[in-house]
Amino acid sequence: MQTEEFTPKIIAFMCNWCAYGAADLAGVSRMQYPPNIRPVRVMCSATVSPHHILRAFQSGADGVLVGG
Amino acid sequence: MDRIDGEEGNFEVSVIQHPRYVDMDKCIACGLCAEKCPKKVPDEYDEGLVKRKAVYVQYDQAVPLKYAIDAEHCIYLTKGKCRACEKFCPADAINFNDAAKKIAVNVGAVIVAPGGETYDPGTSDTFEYKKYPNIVTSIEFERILSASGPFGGHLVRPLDKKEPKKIAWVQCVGSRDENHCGNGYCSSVCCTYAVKEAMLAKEHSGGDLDTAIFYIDIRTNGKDFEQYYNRAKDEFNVRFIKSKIISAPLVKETGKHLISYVSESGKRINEEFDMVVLSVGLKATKESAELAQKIGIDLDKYGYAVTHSFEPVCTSKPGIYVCGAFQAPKDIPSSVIDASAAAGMAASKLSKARWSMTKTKDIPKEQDVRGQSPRIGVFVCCCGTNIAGVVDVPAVVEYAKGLPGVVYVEQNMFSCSQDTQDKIAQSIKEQRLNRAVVAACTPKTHEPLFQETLINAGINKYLFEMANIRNQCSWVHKDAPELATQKAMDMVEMAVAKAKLLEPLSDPVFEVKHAALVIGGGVAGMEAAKNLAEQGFHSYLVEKTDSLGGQARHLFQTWRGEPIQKYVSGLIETVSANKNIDIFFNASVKEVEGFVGNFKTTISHNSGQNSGQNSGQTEKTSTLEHGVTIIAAGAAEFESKQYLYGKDPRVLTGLDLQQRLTDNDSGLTRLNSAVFVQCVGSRIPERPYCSKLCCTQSITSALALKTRKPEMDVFVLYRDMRPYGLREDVYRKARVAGVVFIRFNPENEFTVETDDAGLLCVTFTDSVLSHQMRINPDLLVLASAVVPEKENPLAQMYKIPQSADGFFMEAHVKLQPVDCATSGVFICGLAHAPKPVDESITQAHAAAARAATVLAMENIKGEGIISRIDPRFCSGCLGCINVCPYGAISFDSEKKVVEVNPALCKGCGACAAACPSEAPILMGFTNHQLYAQINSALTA
Amino acid sequence: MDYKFVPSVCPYCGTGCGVLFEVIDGKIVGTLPNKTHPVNEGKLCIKGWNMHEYVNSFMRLKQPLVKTFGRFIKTEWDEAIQVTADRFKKIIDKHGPDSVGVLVSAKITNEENYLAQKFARAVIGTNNVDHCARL
Amino acid sequence: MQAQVEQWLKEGKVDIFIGYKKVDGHVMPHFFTKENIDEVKDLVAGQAHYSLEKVATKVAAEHPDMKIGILLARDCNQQALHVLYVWNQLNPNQIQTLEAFEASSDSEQPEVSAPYKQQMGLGKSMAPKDMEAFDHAERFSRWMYEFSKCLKCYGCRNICPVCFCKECSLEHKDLVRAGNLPPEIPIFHLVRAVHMAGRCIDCGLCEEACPSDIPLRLLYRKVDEIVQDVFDYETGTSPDQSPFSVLGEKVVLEPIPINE
Repeated sequence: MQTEEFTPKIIAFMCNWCAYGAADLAGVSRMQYPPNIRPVRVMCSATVSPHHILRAFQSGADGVLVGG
Repeated sequence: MDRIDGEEGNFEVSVIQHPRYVDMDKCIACGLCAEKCPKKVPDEYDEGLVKRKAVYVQYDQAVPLKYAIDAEHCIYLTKGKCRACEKFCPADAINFNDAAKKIAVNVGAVIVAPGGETYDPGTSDTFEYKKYPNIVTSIEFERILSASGPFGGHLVRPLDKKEPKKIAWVQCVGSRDENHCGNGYCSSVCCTYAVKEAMLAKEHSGGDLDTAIFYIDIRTNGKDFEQYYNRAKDEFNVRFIKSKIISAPLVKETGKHLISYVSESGKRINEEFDMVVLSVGLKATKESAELAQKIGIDLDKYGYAVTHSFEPVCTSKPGIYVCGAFQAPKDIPSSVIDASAAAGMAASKLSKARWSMTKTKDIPKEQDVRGQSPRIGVFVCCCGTNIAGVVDVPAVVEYAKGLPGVVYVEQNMFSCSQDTQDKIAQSIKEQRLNRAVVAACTPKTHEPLFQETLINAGINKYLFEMANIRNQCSWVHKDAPELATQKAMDMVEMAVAKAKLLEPLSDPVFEVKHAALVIGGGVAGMEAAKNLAEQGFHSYLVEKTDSLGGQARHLFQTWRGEPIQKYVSGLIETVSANKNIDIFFNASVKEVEGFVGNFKTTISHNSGQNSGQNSGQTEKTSTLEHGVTIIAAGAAEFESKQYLYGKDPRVLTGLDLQQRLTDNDSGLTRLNSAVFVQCVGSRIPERPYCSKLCCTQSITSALALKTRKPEMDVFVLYRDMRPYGLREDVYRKARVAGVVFIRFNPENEFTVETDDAGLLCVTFTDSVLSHQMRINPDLLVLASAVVPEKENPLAQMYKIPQSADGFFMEAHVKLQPVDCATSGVFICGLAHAPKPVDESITQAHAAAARAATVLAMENIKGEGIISRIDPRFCSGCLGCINVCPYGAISFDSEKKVVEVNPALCKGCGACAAACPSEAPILMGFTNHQLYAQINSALTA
Repeated sequence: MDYKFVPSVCPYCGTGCGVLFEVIDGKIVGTLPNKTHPVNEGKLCIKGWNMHEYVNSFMRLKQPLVKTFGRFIKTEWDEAIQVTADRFKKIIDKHGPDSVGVLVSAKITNEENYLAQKFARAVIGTNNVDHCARL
Repeated sequence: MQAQVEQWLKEGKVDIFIGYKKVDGHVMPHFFTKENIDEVKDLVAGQAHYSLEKVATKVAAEHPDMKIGILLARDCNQQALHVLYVWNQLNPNQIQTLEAFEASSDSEQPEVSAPYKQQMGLGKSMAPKDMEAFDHAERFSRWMYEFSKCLKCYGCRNICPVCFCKECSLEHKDLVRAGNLPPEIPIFHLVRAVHMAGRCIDCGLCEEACPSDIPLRLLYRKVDEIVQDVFDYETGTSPDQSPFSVLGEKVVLEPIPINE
């Protein structure tokens, strides 16, 4: 059996007012990071409920990041 | 600024706009120009620690994010050839023909805010800062700590990029120093920033870093700064060493620097540090001096704009106002307060011109798309090469075509350019699109622009979604174009999945009641009401006692020597006579309902309006309708139960003495000696804050005593003398006049007794000599704390939190220092934090200016992105009410369900997360939409 | 006031789980498993848990219907049985008894089920009998 | 006990008393009222395993002014009432409680687990700390095994004394899709576990009702323990605060690396 390198699929919930802006700034600063993250913009990290996190895992995510 | 003519109400100002050589409309900030520019220049933003190019943006967060060419260094502009940037610019934005433009404006008022600069320790280089890279200024150190700084936030010494183990901060470099630089003032900000830098450095280094701050006095007198200082001392083990340091010679072999100082126990100690940070002070700039000359305003001996304590933002020339570090050295919150105050002062003179230059825009009628099946248009942006250079844009376009609901896909070179905007609007109309997705940069900067395009195309602006394939894709995954393309496809798919479920939203509109309620009839409350009255707004001024004036009625002089009583009585007269101000005496707030623009406050008061004298009149309740509330509820002076206060007539508080000075009490000249004790009730465990104003007040009182009777012995016992900013001058004056300042150790015994002869007997330990000392003064003055009302019922009623000390909390300590978390409620004066009278006045004007931003509007437009409760699903468990930070949710006990007040909801969605039944729906970010996004992110 | 708990047996399948109906104001508002019932020992399946729903369902048939010209018309039991018997007779006469099948529901009792299979074999004359609990 | 209830009903202190009565050999919940006051002599406590509190919420929903008496036969009854007060589902002024003589719970007695279960799944008697003996992969596979047995009967929810939502997330089609059996593992049980945090009073009714013997108490004990650690909130001990009103000083959830 061949083993492939494990690249986790990550869903990132990011607060519009901080983490999302920070991710933008990382872009402006041309910081480089692996492309296996899928950002979901939310208005506040408080709106991220356990349901969203469970749904993400259920849909096949390997990791969930909540930035806020 | 070229020149200024005219007078208050009618200035002709001529401004020169220097050429930028980059067309702001065309530049897309892709950075290609800077990449290709061959000229390297030391980066001013990073304090020269790294290089930038001759074409550059000043810093990453710059707004607008557009490049500019530095004409001084550009090879083409200096030597006549190169033009590399022009060749490579994909947007054709470089314009070497750009020339200086003269712009003439006609204005009624001018606000000068040129700021200041930090002192350059290289000018009189006792520290040999220029020579040694490991001696840095505090600003350089800030950049070293910053994640976007020269070392990526990694704390290393500039010399060898090794992690330092010991760092020393040297305070008062370029401040409180008349010898080297003539800056006799205190720069106000350096103590707190040094504390912050030491704590941050410790956090960055992971704990084993030794930090020492060498200081003369620690002046952490801003709001909550003292507690911050305590944390640094007690939790972070930052060492604070009282010692004036004048040099830090290099120890040759190690690259370390030697600092020698005298310890508390009187020993000389030599200590080596890996890095020395010079806490450089602030100063006025040469440019601001030139500006002042052109404008014709007076400067003081340090180059700061001359102002008056009772009109702290007015310059010597009517109609010209000043704010920020050009008025005096100051920190961010003070500058922001100043700025609002200057705007408020200017607005009070220009109220007639309000709305006179506004234009209205024609908006096409919005189509109703509800019930239609989604017809989504996807517009994929290349952003020149910014996106297309990494992401395979045509592949993304093809992919988008196959997504469910998508009926139209377009590829654009620059989606944000005006012609593309028109094209998008055209496509929306032609293709009868009812949802739009733009895959480009970030919604943080560009969502409003594209929403405008939707409005112009006649569809609701909330039927729009962005896929951030630049900032969060192409720019950060340069080395993995295939995976970046895959990510861009996923992001577009996510946006489409959400767009499919978007519904049109409307921004709620609320009418505004054009009146303000000002709570507190002290200086802050009166100034705020007066400013609003001058702006043409009605105020209800609510005072709990039977007369106006508050604490200021006891005050004698400002530190500048201006008589306070004359000012206060003048202000009372003006306010009482103003028809725009209704005053209620013996009044208290009973009940509050409503929200910004529409408050309804019930107060009880005595029936005689505008006449405090007849307090025998019957009590009445009135309900006032108002659009904003300004809280200026003040604070009281601490009444000590110790030190014979109230038991011996020779023991007074700071205010008691000020009152006697005001009354010109002849008894004062009969005294032979006086002792002032600082920090009575402040900076102690139960009241950890610094009361800020008492040091300066004691100095002015001491000086007043000395002036009346020069042979009087006057002692001030202090822990740290804190006459910050320009007040340092009066401190120096007091010492010259012979006032004796003694630093005492508060941890050792401090007692006040009467001895057998009936003499007052003050015993304390001198912290320099470590000796117990005793004075028998004729007068003992307790510089007592400023104490706010804890658990003030206003906090509950207006839903504004109080700090542990009882001061009302602002929405943001630095950026919104007069706004409260509850919209439409503003705060000023002592209720916010201890502060002297000039700062209370400034904050009052700032609060009035902020309040006027609401009052000036016919109605307020709310946000469409707010929470709604589906009553069918609500079980009435009240969980959401507990988690709502804005108090926007209430329980309808009839229907047994909760409701959201759209005026108070800020759309954070905390309720939606807390509800087990998912009854709250955050419009524009519904669970349904988020689940769709999550699913589509992971299906590929 | 009519509040009571009514013990009963689940009618769905042949297991015979013990249930309790919660009756408030004369209406069944909930079903609970009988904790001490020897068959189910306090457990139920999803159908059992939701029995009260069909009792109160607006879709529940409370009267016999006869299909005439493609439409169901409300009728009385006598007529309904008469019509059914006539049609069965016609079909059996024409196609024989094996052209009829009997499907029996778990919602009726064991005894009724017994009668139903007796009816199929003895009256109609076919072995085409089946039941949803024939697991 | 009987005398007290009789007196309450006569005096009008309660309009209705919810207790137990033996019918055909089964102890089952029963409503005692003034009209049928002679039945009060049949009032029993015994080994009663029904949620009278949940019954009370249904009565209260129909009659918000009715004074309701409840028999507290197990210690978790009072805790369940607290939770329902906290979440505004019952009005404490409306409720009178009467403690039965045997206050202690007999549901605490664990049932014997078969060796097969011990090996493959989670023994019913296990405490959260026992689980920590296993590594993460082991715990994960054991839980997935347990969840895979779910018949989606909703019995755990239906019987739960503190489940009161009008609209249940477990029927939310974006979270738990209709039709799938077993429900998509593990979302059904984890959604429910999340909702039990700060609500579960460990009465054990869910586990009793589960036809698949999923060790639900263990799951909910764990989430309640987290709530207690982080917020210092003990579920069911006080009628006047919800975990949402308890703000921790600083919440630090230690990240745990996934075992290879």
